[in-house]
Amino acid sequence: MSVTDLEPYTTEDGREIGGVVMEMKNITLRFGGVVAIKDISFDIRQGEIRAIIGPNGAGKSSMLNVISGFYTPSEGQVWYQGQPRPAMKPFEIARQGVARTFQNIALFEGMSTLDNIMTGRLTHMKSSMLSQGLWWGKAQQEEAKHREVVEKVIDFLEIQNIRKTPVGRLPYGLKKRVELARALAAEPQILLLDEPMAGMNVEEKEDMSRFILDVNDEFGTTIALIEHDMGVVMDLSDRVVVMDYGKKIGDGTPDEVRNNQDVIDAYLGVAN
Amino acid sequence: EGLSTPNLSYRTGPFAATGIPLMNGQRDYMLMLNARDGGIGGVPVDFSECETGYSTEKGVECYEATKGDAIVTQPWSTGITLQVLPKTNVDEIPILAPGYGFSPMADGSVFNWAFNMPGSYWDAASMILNEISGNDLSTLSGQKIAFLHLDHPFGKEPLPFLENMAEEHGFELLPIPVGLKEMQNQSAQWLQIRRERPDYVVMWGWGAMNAGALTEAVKTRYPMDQFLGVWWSGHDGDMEALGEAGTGYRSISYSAPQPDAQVMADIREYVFDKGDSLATESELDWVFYQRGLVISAMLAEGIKTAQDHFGEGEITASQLRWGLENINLTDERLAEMGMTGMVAPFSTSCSNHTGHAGGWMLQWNGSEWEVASDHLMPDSEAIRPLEVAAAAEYAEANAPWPIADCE
Amino acid sequence: MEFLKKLFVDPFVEMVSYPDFLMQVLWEGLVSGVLYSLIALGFVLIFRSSRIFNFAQGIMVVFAALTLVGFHAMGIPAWVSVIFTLGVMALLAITIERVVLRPLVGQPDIILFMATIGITLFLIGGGELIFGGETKRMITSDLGIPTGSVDFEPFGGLLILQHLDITSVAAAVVLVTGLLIFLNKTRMGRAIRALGDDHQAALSVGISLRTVWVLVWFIAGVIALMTGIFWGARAGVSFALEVIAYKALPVLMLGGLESITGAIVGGLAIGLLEKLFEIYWGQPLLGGGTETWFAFVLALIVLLFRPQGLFGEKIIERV
Amino acid sequence: MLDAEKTNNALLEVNNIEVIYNHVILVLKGVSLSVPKGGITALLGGNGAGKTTTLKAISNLLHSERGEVTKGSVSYQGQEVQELNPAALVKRGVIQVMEGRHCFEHLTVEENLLTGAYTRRDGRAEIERDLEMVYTYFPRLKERRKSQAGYTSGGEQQMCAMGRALMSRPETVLLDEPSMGLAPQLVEQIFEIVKSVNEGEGTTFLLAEQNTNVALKYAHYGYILENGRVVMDGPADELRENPDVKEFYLGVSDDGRKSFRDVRSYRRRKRWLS
Amino acid sequence: MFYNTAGQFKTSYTKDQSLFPVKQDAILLGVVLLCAWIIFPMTASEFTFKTMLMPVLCYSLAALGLNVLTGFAGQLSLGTAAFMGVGAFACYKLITIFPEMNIIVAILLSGVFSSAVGVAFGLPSLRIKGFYLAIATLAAQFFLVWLFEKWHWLSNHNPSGAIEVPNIDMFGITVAGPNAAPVTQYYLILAIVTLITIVTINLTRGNQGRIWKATRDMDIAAELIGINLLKSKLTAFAVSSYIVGVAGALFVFLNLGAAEPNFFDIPLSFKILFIAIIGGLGSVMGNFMGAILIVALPVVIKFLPDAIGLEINPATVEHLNIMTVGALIIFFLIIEPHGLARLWQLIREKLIIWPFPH
Ligand SMILES: Nc1ncnc2c1ncn2[C@@H]1O[C@H](COP(=O)(O)OP(=O)(O)OP(=O)(O)O)[C@@H](O)[C@H]1O
Ligand SMILES: Nc1ncnc2c1ncn2[C@@H]1O[C@H](COP(=O)(O)OP(=O)(O)OP(=O)(O)O)[C@@H](O)[C@H]1O
Ligand SMILES: [Mg+2]
Ligand SMILES: [Mg+2]
Repeated sequence: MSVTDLEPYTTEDGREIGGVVMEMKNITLRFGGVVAIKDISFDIRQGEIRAIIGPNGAGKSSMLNVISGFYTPSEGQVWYQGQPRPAMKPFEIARQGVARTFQNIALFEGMSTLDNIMTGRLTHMKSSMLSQGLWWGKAQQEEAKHREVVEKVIDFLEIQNIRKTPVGRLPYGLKKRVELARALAAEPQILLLDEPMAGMNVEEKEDMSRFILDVNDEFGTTIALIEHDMGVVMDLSDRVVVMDYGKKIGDGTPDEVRNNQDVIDAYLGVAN
Repeated sequence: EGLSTPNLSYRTGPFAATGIPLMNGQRDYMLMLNARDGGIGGVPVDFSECETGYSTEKGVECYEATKGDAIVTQPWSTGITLQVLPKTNVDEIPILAPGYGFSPMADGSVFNWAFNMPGSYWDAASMILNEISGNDLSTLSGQKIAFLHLDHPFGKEPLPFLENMAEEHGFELLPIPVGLKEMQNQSAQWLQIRRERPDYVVMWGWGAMNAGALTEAVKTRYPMDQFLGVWWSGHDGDMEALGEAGTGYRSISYSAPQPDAQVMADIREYVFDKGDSLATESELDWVFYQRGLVISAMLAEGIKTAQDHFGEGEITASQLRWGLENINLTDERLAEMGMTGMVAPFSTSCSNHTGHAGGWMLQWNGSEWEVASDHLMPDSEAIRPLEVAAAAEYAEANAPWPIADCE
Repeated sequence: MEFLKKLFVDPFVEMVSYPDFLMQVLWEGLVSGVLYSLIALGFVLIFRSSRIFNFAQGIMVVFAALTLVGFHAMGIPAWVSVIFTLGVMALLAITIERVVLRPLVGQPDIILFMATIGITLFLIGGGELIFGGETKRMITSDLGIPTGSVDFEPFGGLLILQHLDITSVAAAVVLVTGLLIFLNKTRMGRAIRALGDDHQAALSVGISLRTVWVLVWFIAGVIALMTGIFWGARAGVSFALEVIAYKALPVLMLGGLESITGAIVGGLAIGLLEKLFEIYWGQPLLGGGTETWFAFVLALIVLLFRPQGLFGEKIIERV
Repeated sequence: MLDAEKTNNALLEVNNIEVIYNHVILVLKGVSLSVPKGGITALLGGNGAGKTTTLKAISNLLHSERGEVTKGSVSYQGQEVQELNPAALVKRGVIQVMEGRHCFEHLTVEENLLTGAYTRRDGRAEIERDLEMVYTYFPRLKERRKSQAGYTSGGEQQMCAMGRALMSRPETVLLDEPSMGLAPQLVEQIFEIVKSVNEGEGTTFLLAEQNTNVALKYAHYGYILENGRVVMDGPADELRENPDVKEFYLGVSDDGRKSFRDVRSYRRRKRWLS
Repeated sequence: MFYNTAGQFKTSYTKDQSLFPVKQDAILLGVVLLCAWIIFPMTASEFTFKTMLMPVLCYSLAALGLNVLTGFAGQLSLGTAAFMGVGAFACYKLITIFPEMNIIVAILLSGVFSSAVGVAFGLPSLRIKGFYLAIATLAAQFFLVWLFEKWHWLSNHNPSGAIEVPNIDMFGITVAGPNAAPVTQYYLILAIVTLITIVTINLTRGNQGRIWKATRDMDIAAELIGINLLKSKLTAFAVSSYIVGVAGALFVFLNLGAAEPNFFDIPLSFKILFIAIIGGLGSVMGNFMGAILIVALPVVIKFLPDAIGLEINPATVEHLNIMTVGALIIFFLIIEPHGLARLWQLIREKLIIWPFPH
């Protein structure tokens, strides 16, 4: 199989990989003098786990920010579901089914775990302010209905016992998990994960891997993932993009990337 | 336990500087009566203060807190007066606002419970106009008078009257408001004065505004003898800070300091020398301190009138109302009180709650105030119709409003 | 049409016709601007070192001035009183650090802001209790500050410059220069800026919050004293002075909360523009009194284009 | 080697401390550590085990998080230090690199580094020299020295925080999760730096780490924390060989490293305590 | 062990989401409501009504409004008083233009005006943040008070510039103006405050509340998970100014009876901010506790020396009072920066685990 071959296929462990859902076309991103991303193109296919790796400061997070609309590329365009995506506010992009987690945890510290995850549902909630104010009819039903979805996510991520804890008090690793839960609660088409396993020990990484795989498997969610743990990246992802100094230096299956000399020089080092 | 005459004082806040000597004067007079005569008509006066800081909200607190057994309320701010005014009708308690408050309160048939003797703001404005025109308002025609005032109910109070006069006598009135936050930085106002070159500047200032205006006037080189103020703009403290530079500035006053009056000797003997006063030695001769004495003296006179009429010592609020409405402060009576020349004689009646005693022009001579005019009187003919009209309007807006029949 | 003419033509005609008056307006604006800047400087310094929006700066001005006058009234020579007052301001700084700031390290901005309002109330109450509410005269001549004025007659008109105002402008220039050198050229200056970014991290590298804060609040006290002397000389010393603190707020916003330059440029700009606006537009067209809000609206408009003010640090937004 | 000296040559000693946040949340339930001079000691443990809290308790930074040490004591060079303020501790040579970088956003990278030298009094030249040293350790920082730290990438910020701590010429460094968010070769690099600073300058390190693999590779001695208690400790190489540690912290089972893909086929829960 | 939550299980999400999942809380609230609705009105004197009960309620409501904006949506506002002013002046105009209008309707309607003004001044909030945003609200504060002062139409050309409340009847009972009985006014205020409080609680615990809180806690993240920030902030401004406007109208019409433009100046804004912060940002009940502390306590302190026959110069009492309020603010911020509401929660948590220390 090669990267340019876009026919749908089934992976060894039986997951369906479809056509391209999102494509970056010649993305360049500048901040004043700093060029964070230089003319990068790659695609993400339906149902796959796509990893983005590269040394620190390579521009990975910036790329994720471009995808989720927080940064507008200086040049180039993002294509989504076969269409060039017009200039949009980040919240509109989120409503199109793109959910994400953040490198430096961005939870709503003043709320409980449950409420944080409930915010993930808000793109699906429709009751008017008036009915919410009266807590009557639709608002109340809706609240209960979405609570059910959220509880499923909570069960799935095994965080039942911290449901009502203010997230500010949670340890780092659990915060990451809550953040994932919030993104999952949105039932996204594409899930963007920025270093979901940073600051975790092996056991926790295993848990997190399991969640990612299950999400991808059970809901067919497409996942783009930034991670520095090569073990995780190589084991989980279907394809890997490698960035260095804002440029793309490699793209392919884990094996292809692992053996790419540029990648070894710039990032992996001899150890791997 | 005596005659409860609470005072809603302000010894704090941005207007404390001008408030304190007045409050001290009021307080000392009552203390003196208690010490010298055992009170009024043998009944001691229970003079208490409730601090408002010139805030209307706290004013209401104080009013509510003190009204219980009080026979009078002294709100001490035009804002508080406006707020309390309609309530006194219901609570049946006389409101005493000597020389402040709402000028139409003069119309006692509408404002049954309110008294603002010996003169209202409209009286003050009228006297100032009389003084600068040499008692012939037609000479003002074509002249320009700037009205520099605090942007607050107090400062705006004389506006209707002045506007009326301007129209009638053909002078140009230029109102210049000074916001509460600009009291100390009036350079914009004085630049305007410099630009407009008015023939006179009339000031309705209070607290820190007075000093600010006088300082700016000096800086702008505005001729001091064309600069006049209301009776609250003649504070010794402000003028002393200015010294020589303030020479020529005039302030209308319904009271005149008489350091040698008998009452002053009594104050010293019964209060000050005993260390019961909150005032300082030099303060005793100040215009404001002595005006404080006059204010309490008027109240005491009202009480006494009521006591004599009803034959009771411990009078009630409504009895005091009658007393305040029937004051007849003659020269003889003033002499008896040892206050000759401190206030002009006047009398009140059912329809006249102001008394319209008139006053004097005080002029700063560089180190102290001097009486610089004969006794002045307001132009009652011009004022009365305005009072009646404004009072009627007020009654209508606040219907149902009781109107007394004064005939 | 008529209105447009009043708006766009008449003011300028007037400016040109009476240039001496215009110059007087500009000078008055400049002088108030300098005083606004001084108060704003006190704010900026504290904000930089602690992200505390110190509302108490205004009352510190009053407090410093009252203390000075108070000492003098006790018969202490003017310059000795100044030194004593500085001592009191140092004591105040130490107390505030010990009692208020230390227990509140690391709390959200708004909490600290509130705490400074608490300090303000405490100082108002305490100050009136000690000094009484009467207006006091600033001991201008005892301090050797010249009074009187110089007159010019440009274009056949009249321009009056008060000696006092000239002195205050000069003193402000000296003070600001000193401050700029202190902040930019010294180790302490860097520590002050670091503290503003992250208390915890600053602690972890050994910057002593206590020392820095006491120092900074003391400097703010010195600035307050200077402001108090000059402003008090204009209008007397009383608690009514406190409201000038509000004037510093738009200055800060306009200039940027953490910039010394901003405080100065903002102060001067607001001083000049609000005076011009009031005299040439506000009084003829709007009934006057526009100075209460003009500065705020001006700052608001500028912020719409530069959300961090003219010279403020760019707000870093990253995820 | 070092482990034999451990008891009699402890530089930093933590005796049975208990930490409570917000007056109600008990986090450390009696933690004791002993950090030998000149060694690298690792503090291992899962999320929320209390590693960060332990480090903050040592450097007295708990206060501003509304936490307090309610029991036990911390002594450095034989003297109790709980009452010292953080600055005084830095002067004594204990500096902490906080979890989550905490760079001064609005200062440039170089200014950040210079703040590290705040407590030093040995003159500009020495500081310049150390600055160069930091730049040789982290060349990436040199490239970005003039940009505001807030705009540098996560890894760059981590380097900056490390470099800043080194600038104080510390005797003891408390390192909280230095590897978090770093690219693999950088992780190695940072630990290499730790090692060479340790060996070269004799600096003592106490590091809290999730990346057990690397941590045990470089540390001399390790403590494993769970749920606010020390559940195991020992020399690093012994810990490395412990089967439980292998399974739960190193991710290797008897049949070698297992793939992260396989984890979902089974669920495990085993704890020494809890 | 009376505060024991053990054994109180919920069997449905709806129940879990109900207002008082813990039984003891519901009982406590019941007691508070009983006091407010029955015990106080039966025992209070006119003084207590006029200077404590009614102001506390009005201030609580204003603080609640501010809390929606600052505590829930995270937008610092220093212009609360001006929005109260808009409410009060709007109500005055409504009442004088349509004398037939029911006063309750007028009060509730006047909130709509302040809401609109609030939204206008809220517009910059999308670009301007934190303390810088405070400038927008300060601009509102100073500009609006100036406008009240200059636009004489607002006060029906009253020479003093003040608005004065006429006697107003409702169903034959005088409810506003000098002739109204304090009890009647108290009940009216209480009813409106209770109603608005309930609606606000509902709003803030549901989806809208989460949107606001997300905006407050981290607006960038909020936008990235799909929140329309502009809409979120503007709804917060709208709801907040509505409540504040109603509070202003209530305060002036049913309690004060008259107000001059300067009443709505910045000290009032600060007072309300104190209440919201001391009570607890992001809490509904905190506003009431804060108001008791900031509004009622000073009144008590002020009249206490007199009541117990202590002769102290009233000016001194006032100075001490100001100092006390300042010190109290600092004190409460130090013991619990998140306010009385959080303090209460902590006590509750301690009670739950009582008698064990943790
Ligand atoms: N808003 C911004 N303004 C200026 N420069 C920026 C901005 N955002 C990112 N950069 C710069 O772009 C470069 C890439 O940053 P980015 O955060 O994308 O790196 P990364 O690949 O995610 O690194 P890491 O693995 O360390 O997180 C960095 O050098 C950073 O300084
Ligand atoms: N400020 C705080 N307030 C309340 N609880 C806290 C606070 N900080 C930490 N905790 C709690 O203390 C426990 C230990 O946290 P700590 O951060 O020390 O763990 P850690 O071992 O460093 O975890 P990680 O590896 O995730 O960083 C956690 O359960 C956390 O919930
Ligand atoms: Mg990144
Ligand atoms: Mg940690």
